[in-house]
Amino acid sequence: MIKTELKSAVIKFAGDSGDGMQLAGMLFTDTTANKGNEIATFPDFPSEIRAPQGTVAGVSGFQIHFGESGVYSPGDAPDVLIAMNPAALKANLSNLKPACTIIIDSDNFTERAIGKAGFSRNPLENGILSDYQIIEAPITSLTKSSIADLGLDNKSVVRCKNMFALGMVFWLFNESLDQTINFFKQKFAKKPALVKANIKVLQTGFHFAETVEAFTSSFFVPSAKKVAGIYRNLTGNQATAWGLLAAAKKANRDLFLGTYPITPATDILHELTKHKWAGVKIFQAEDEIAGVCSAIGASFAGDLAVTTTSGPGMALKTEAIGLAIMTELPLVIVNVQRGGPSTGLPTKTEQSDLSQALYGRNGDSPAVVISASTPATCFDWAFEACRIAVEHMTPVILLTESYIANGTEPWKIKLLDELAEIHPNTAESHEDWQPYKRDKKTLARKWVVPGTTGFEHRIGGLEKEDITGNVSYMPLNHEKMVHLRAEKVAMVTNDIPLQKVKGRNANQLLVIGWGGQFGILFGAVSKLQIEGKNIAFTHFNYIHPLPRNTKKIFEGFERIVVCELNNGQFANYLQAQFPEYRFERFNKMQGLPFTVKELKGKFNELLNDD
Amino acid sequence: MIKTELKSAVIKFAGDSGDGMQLAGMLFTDTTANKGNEIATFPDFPSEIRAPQGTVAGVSGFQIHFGESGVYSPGDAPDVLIAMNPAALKANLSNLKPACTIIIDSDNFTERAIGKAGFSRNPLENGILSDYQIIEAPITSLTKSSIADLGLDNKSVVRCKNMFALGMVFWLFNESLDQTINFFKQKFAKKPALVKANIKVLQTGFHFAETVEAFTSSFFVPSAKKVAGIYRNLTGNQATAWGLLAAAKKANRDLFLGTYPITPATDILHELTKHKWAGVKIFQAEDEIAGVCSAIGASFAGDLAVTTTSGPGMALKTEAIGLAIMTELPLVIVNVQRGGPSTGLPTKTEQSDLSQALYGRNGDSPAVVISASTPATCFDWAFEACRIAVEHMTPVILLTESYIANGTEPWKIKLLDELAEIHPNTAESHEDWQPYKRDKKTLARKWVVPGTTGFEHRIGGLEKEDITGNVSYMPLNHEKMVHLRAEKVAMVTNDIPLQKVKGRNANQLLVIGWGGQFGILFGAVSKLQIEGKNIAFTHFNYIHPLPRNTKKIFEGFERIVVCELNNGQFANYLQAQFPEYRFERFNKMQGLPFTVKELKGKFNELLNDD
Amino acid sequence: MINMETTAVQCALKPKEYASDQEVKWCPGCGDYAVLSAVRKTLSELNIPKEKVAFISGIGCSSRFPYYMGSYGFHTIHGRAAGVATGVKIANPDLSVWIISGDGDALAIGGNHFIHAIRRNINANLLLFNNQIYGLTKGQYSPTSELGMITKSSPHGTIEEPFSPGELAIGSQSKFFARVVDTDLKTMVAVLKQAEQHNGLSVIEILQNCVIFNDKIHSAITGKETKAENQLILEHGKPMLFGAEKNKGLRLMGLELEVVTVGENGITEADVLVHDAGNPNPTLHYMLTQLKSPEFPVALGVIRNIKAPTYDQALHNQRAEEKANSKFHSLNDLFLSGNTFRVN
Amino acid sequence: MINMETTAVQCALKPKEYASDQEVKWCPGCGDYAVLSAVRKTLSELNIPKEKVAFISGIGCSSRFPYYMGSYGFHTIHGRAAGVATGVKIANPDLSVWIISGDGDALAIGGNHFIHAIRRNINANLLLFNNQIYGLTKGQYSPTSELGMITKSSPHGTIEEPFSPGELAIGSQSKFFARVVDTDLKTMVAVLKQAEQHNGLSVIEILQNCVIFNDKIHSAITGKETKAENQLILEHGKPMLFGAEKNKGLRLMGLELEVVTVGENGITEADVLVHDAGNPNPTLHYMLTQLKSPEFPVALGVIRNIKAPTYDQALHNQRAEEKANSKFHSLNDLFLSGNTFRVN
Ligand SMILES: Cc1ncc(C[n+]2csc(CCOP(=O)(O)OP(=O)(O)O)c2C)c(N)n1
Ligand SMILES: Cc1ncc(C[n+]2csc(CCOP(=O)(O)OP(=O)(O)O)c2C)c(N)n1
Ligand code: SF4
Ligand code: SF4
Ligand SMILES: [Mg+2]
Ligand SMILES: [Mg+2]
Repeated sequence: MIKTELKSAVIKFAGDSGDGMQLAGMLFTDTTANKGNEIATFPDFPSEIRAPQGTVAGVSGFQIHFGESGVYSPGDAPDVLIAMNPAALKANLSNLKPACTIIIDSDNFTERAIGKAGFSRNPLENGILSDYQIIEAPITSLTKSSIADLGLDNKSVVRCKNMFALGMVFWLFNESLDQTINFFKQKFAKKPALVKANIKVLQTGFHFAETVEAFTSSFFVPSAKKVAGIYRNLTGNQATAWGLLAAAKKANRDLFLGTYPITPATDILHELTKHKWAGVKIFQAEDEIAGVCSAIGASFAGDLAVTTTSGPGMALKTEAIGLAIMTELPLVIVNVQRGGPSTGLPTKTEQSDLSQALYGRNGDSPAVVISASTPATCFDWAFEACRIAVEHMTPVILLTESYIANGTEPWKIKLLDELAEIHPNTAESHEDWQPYKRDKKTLARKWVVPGTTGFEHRIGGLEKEDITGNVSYMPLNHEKMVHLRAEKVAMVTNDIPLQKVKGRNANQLLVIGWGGQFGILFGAVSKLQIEGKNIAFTHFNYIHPLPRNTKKIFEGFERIVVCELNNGQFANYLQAQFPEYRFERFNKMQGLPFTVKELKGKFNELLNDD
Repeated sequence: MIKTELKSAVIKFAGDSGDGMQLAGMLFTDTTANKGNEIATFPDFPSEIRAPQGTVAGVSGFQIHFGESGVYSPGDAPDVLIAMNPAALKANLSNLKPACTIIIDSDNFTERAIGKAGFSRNPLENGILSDYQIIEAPITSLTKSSIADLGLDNKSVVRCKNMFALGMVFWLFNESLDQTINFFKQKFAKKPALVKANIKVLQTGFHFAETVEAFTSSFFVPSAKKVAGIYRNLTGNQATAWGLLAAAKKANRDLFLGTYPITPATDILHELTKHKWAGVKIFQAEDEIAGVCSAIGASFAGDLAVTTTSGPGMALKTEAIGLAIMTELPLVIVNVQRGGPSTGLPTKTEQSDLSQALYGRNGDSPAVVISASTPATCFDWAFEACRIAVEHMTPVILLTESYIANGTEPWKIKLLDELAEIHPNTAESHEDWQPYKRDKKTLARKWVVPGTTGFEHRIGGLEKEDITGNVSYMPLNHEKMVHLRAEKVAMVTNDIPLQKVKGRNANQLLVIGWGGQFGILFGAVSKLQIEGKNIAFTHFNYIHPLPRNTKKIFEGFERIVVCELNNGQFANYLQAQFPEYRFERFNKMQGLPFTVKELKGKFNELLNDD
Repeated sequence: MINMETTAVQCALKPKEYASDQEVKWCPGCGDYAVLSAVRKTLSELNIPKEKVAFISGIGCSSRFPYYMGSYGFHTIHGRAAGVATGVKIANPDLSVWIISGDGDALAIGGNHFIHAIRRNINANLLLFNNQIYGLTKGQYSPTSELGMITKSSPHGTIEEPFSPGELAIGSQSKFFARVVDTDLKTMVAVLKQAEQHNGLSVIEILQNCVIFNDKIHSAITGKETKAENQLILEHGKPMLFGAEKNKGLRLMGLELEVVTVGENGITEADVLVHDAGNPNPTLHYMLTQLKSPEFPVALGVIRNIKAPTYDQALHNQRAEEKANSKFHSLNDLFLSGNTFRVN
Repeated sequence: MINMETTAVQCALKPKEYASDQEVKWCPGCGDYAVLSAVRKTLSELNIPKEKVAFISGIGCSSRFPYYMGSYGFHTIHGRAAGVATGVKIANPDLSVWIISGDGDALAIGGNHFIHAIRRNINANLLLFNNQIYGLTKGQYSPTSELGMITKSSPHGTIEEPFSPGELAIGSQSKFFARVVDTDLKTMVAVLKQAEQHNGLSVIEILQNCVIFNDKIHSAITGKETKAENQLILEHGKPMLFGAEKNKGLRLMGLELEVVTVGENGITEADVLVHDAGNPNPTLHYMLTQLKSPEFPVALGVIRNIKAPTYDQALHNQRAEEKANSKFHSLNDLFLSGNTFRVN
């Protein structure tokens, strides 16, 4: 029996929406992350609550990439696929690595199920799988028989079959069952029969894999060499929520969330609402407009105010964001992007709300726009959004995306002491105070907490007179204020780090990315750099304003390509500002992240194309 | 007595909000337009319903530029100012031509009024007016005494004083009183005392001017040499309304307007709602969202559907416009721009909603964007918006602006026979029909009228499958549809005229304008061309897509400057598409149109700056 | 426009012939299926050709409804179905327009359009699928969720009093309000027929079960054992009787309703209120919408149904009148009217 | 937080000391002036320091109100005052929050926030300036304009039935609803005091005259000659009497109200209803809001005023409870909880 060591591996659990694939995937993730691996995950499920059983549309998948190093993305294609039924097999057939391993629940390959999945003949028999390592296991029936004696109802019994598959996978990768066993002990503490059943099935799967000797080899993935510290897994949405909590604490303000549920942003609400103990004020509004307006009210009243949404909800908030711009109040707007336009593809990923974030308001209305790179760093970017908002007195739009919002990554826990202080631009002295008097360095006006004597003032959406903040219709004042609002936002550039490049010596191709595609882009470029290609990479998290050295970075490259999950929005934005350079585009609009393979293909093409 | 002939002249009536300046201005406009002059007007009034009497903030002004030729704008500064009180004088002092004539109602220059206007001393006495021709007339008291015998109440008597001023101005320009007299006869047909009073005061003013010999000269402005035909005056909003009426007629569809009042767009509603006789269906909705949604519903149901608004209302409509883009329904969205951001400057003009029109939606969501140039041509552009919408099955955003929406211009009446037919892309044959099957030339899908048998189908905001229009989450289909939607809009370029340039042989400076600043830009460039400057001008009405020859136009110029009433939005848009050229910017954000003077100054600077 | 009467005979369809070719994707056991059946049955029994019907929905599980009907359909955006439907009806008054909306869609984000559509009395049927939860977004509380309810967005219980859709509708000047349960197909069809035949906005609240995120929330009312005691099925002109033996009834005492038992304490059927859905005075209808179990049975059936002008009809009347009285007969007349001048 | 009681004495202000330095810009004769006086008087009489008050308005003539008060103020965007105010009150519960809104602002574009703020019972005062017209945009009909009214946007008369703000509020579960006229400063101040002292959302409909675009629309109710017959000024615990001689009253007959004259046809004061603003049963309040002249006097004063938990209080209670019971005491506890692992 061979035990192959792998630097990293990709596993995909796929089955019906009801088959518990998300749980199996998460439990595997926990074990491997706990062991100290780098990980990246990609849950992918139908937008219907219960899509039709047994069909391709109803397949729910969870892909995990784990390893010692080089895990920048959930991986292009799995090394091991678990297909609980024919539809799950069908859905993944077009995207498999050559000679990969496929574990199949043979109980579910009935004629009916095969037909429903859209196969004309039994794929286990017609030879189309001959290039792969097929492991057929009667998962459903073995699950049933292994716990027949526990007296559970049939539904509960069948629900355990994901643990059988998980057990097999654990064996295959020489991972321990301990953590999963502990999970069930805690989760079902009050239902011992369920604990027993799940553990039993898990072990049965593990032992089955060992005994049947169907696998010609097993694998071993060594732990990553990570920075020392305490880690935990976080999804992007969780990390965003925690980053907001931490920022409020460090700014010494209460956190206020005014929001309306929308996929894929709702989990931020779900997470924050659990933490009322930490003082968060949660307002689930009647719609997005009330959500953002309540946040603006809370900001006026002195809280660190946040609103969360996705594209269609963002559209509804734009009028109110204009009000926050005119009144120069701090406000954090998180847009977890999904596929558009309109209702579009609610559960799929995309980066197509960038133009909306930059320009989607009436009048000249500049706001700060930043974006997050990976699930765990959503923590830092949410924190940074809050910092900029309260220190610079401006709305800040934070763009994340479905892909990282739902994906998981180990987060090196940051305790409060390790986080920088945030200094809200609070009015402290009456002397010389005026509602629209500005800090010289940042051009930020002062933040006043209503209720305090001597700072009474009125603000609103009509044009403000410089300094006094009174309503003013005077022509030159308006022009001045348009400039001041623009400059205030532009000056944030002095308060953010310089833009970095990976591949300082390259001069042939510069790859530009932004937002949540960081991992995959980084991975693809790294591979080409190792192959000796003349290629560099720069990734933008600060979108508006751009870091002050941005222009310098573009200098000297023969070609520059902007890679994004939309029809060229960031490229347009850069092109308008840097006409000296030509920004080529690599766009993908499939509701899916890039794959390393297609990126490498594109970059090689650009490199050879001279 | 000298009678000077002028090619054109600028007159400004200024007084308190209650002084009837708008009426006086409009009556003068009617007379001179009727005589066959070119005209351009600029009403400018406070945004309060009744601003505080006697203060500068409460001044209401109406400027009219009329002449034989060269009237491209309401003029930079008046040749004749009528100042009914000290505040009106104060408000205009900084913007007067040297040696211009100022008619003053001396009755109102009391100490109190002078103080209220913000003068420290009496301006009639302290010498600050010594450079001007001051005509002091006791307008209020002469008005009173002239009609003391008619038995009117004091309020009605005082209200007539605008006619005294108007009478004087008519004398000064050797214009006839006939048309104004007729106006009152019709307007107050049922109140003969008011007819008498107004006519009497008008004539008294006229005779006063003749008798007092205060004027050292009078003027004569010959009629314009216009294209022969029947003309009438229209404001931009009226012209927009009529263009929509005409388009519906030529497209053989009912016109549906779903809207919510907002300054300065409401007059389109006011106008259209008068014409229910013509079959218009008017729905004053509960808010902007219901306004645009009802229009989308009406479009789905087969009407030519329109929604009208201004910036803040536009912000609220963006989510629904995305729905119209996804469902590929015809829809005309008129945005009469005002000063922004937020509530901004509701009664002032600006062009700052361009970025919002282009990009203000979630996802990649292309729409056609066009703009109108002058009050009267709003008719043509509204008509064109409808044509493109129904022939190309797309939302079309028509940008006009406060300045032309409220301004007046003689319109050469177009009878229905003179207008082109509009051919909606209606589904006619069942054969081969599918909801998302497209016309090869335009990529437009077919428009179906619900109620007709055999075309039953369902549409919605989720991504559509190519051809069938069924819901589809498939990756490649989405990418294809993103491209198809973009291409469909891009292909409108094949169906619009080529972009024109004024000044074919120039190669030093190209001036670019768009929207309602046409007249002033054209005027300024013309003057410089006459002076022999190497300057050319091109004005964009089609913004997205641009005319197919756009790039060619930019070729060969040393410098290109984009002039717009915002912080550089059109310049950014062009720069992103044409990195080969450098677009310099001349931006004004004062809630006011450009003036010929400042444009000439800027262009001369650019011309000499090499 | 096609005359409905002449085409009615030739296109009489069976309920299932109103289906589209799309697979129905609600969860097995979802209450929405019952409504789909009831609507198909209603259209069939009223013999309405499928091309004469438009289903306009917002966003939510329930709002997928239009895809499952072979009629014209528009799955719009969240909360705006009533707005879109208003345009559809004004533009195309011959259509039978059905607005499909959830409790979140109609009463959270769509609350404004809901109350205004009712006030204007646009001629359409509004089906309000009230499962007291946001289904599609996987289980947050809605404006109809009971106070204290634990959901994904209220792990410590909600702190807001819910709307009662009936009270809100009547407060918005509703002319037709009905309530049905998803388990009673017969009553649903009967009510839907009256709704379709009513001129004006007919609001039908459907107590609908969401098996996944809010299972059994209506079970006190719909449960086999409890329903007889908890359902008061109103019929116009009939006494308000309920209970397994149909011997319980409602009586008015001052401004309070009271449950009485016929045959007990000298109560006779004459003491029991008789339902008058057509009474313009909304007071009793308003009181009926408020009844809550267990103290009272829940009022079902058509609670209010009164005649009033519809917005769309008034709009078309006004157009016709203006046309008849106008001094203009063509746009040319308008263009040439008033102050024109000739340049030669 | 500053203790209001201790500061109250030192900052007792006269009404005019609540003014800001901005010139008031409403039209001469506008009804809004009266409300401004009444609010200043109310704050003064209740001795509320001006820095403890926030005025949150939408857009409209009336919404300029905050500029004229020397307190904290926010002139927001059209229709959203209630949304913004909700955030203000939650964030800063010590503030006395006043929502200022017109009939267009609150009931057209802001209708959704209006009904939800009422339902949630956020502790604030909502002043609804009802002039039955859009003033600021120069005279289009609003959702409270009478059917058939001629305005700039309805030259042939409107075709929609108006909302009755009281009915809509009660249909939205209102706990405090009052109505006043702009001509009666005394009642207005009395009502505003009760509103401020009520815990929860107090809705005060002000029948306000717009001299420019809708002059005298309330004159039947406010006119010197007619007001005695047309105003029923309700006081809690007092009989519902009105008329120049205070001898007319309201009586309940079944579910209808009826005007009677004390001393005629054997009617005594005992037959006349006694106002109970605190009755949780909303039926009579609902009926009172509907009274219209000339058949009935219009009900003024505090129509409904009942105790109920407020949203903001419940929210803060829940936070306190969670804090007290939490296993976490710092974010560090949270970050380190559950499945963590150490890398060395
Ligand atoms: C503008 C916008 N906001 C939010 C959403 C997310 N969303 C979709 S459906 C829904 C609520 C669904 O609840 P309900 O209307 O009760 O329908 P159900 O699913 O329960 O039938 C929400 C919040 C959206 N699609 N668009
Ligand atoms: C989003 C938006 N839509 C429309 C408007 C235009 N608008 C301003 S106030 C108003 C209505 C005012 O009426 P009301 O609320 O009754 O206040 P009033 O002026 O009568 O006091 C409208 C339509 C706006 N400012 N913003
Ligand atoms: S989630 Fe609930 S409402 Fe949605 S389809 Fe499933 S059962 Fe029905
Ligand atoms: S227009 Fe009417 S509401 Fe507005 S300030 Fe003038 S009188 Fe008051
Ligand atoms: Mg629901
Ligand atoms: Mg109003």
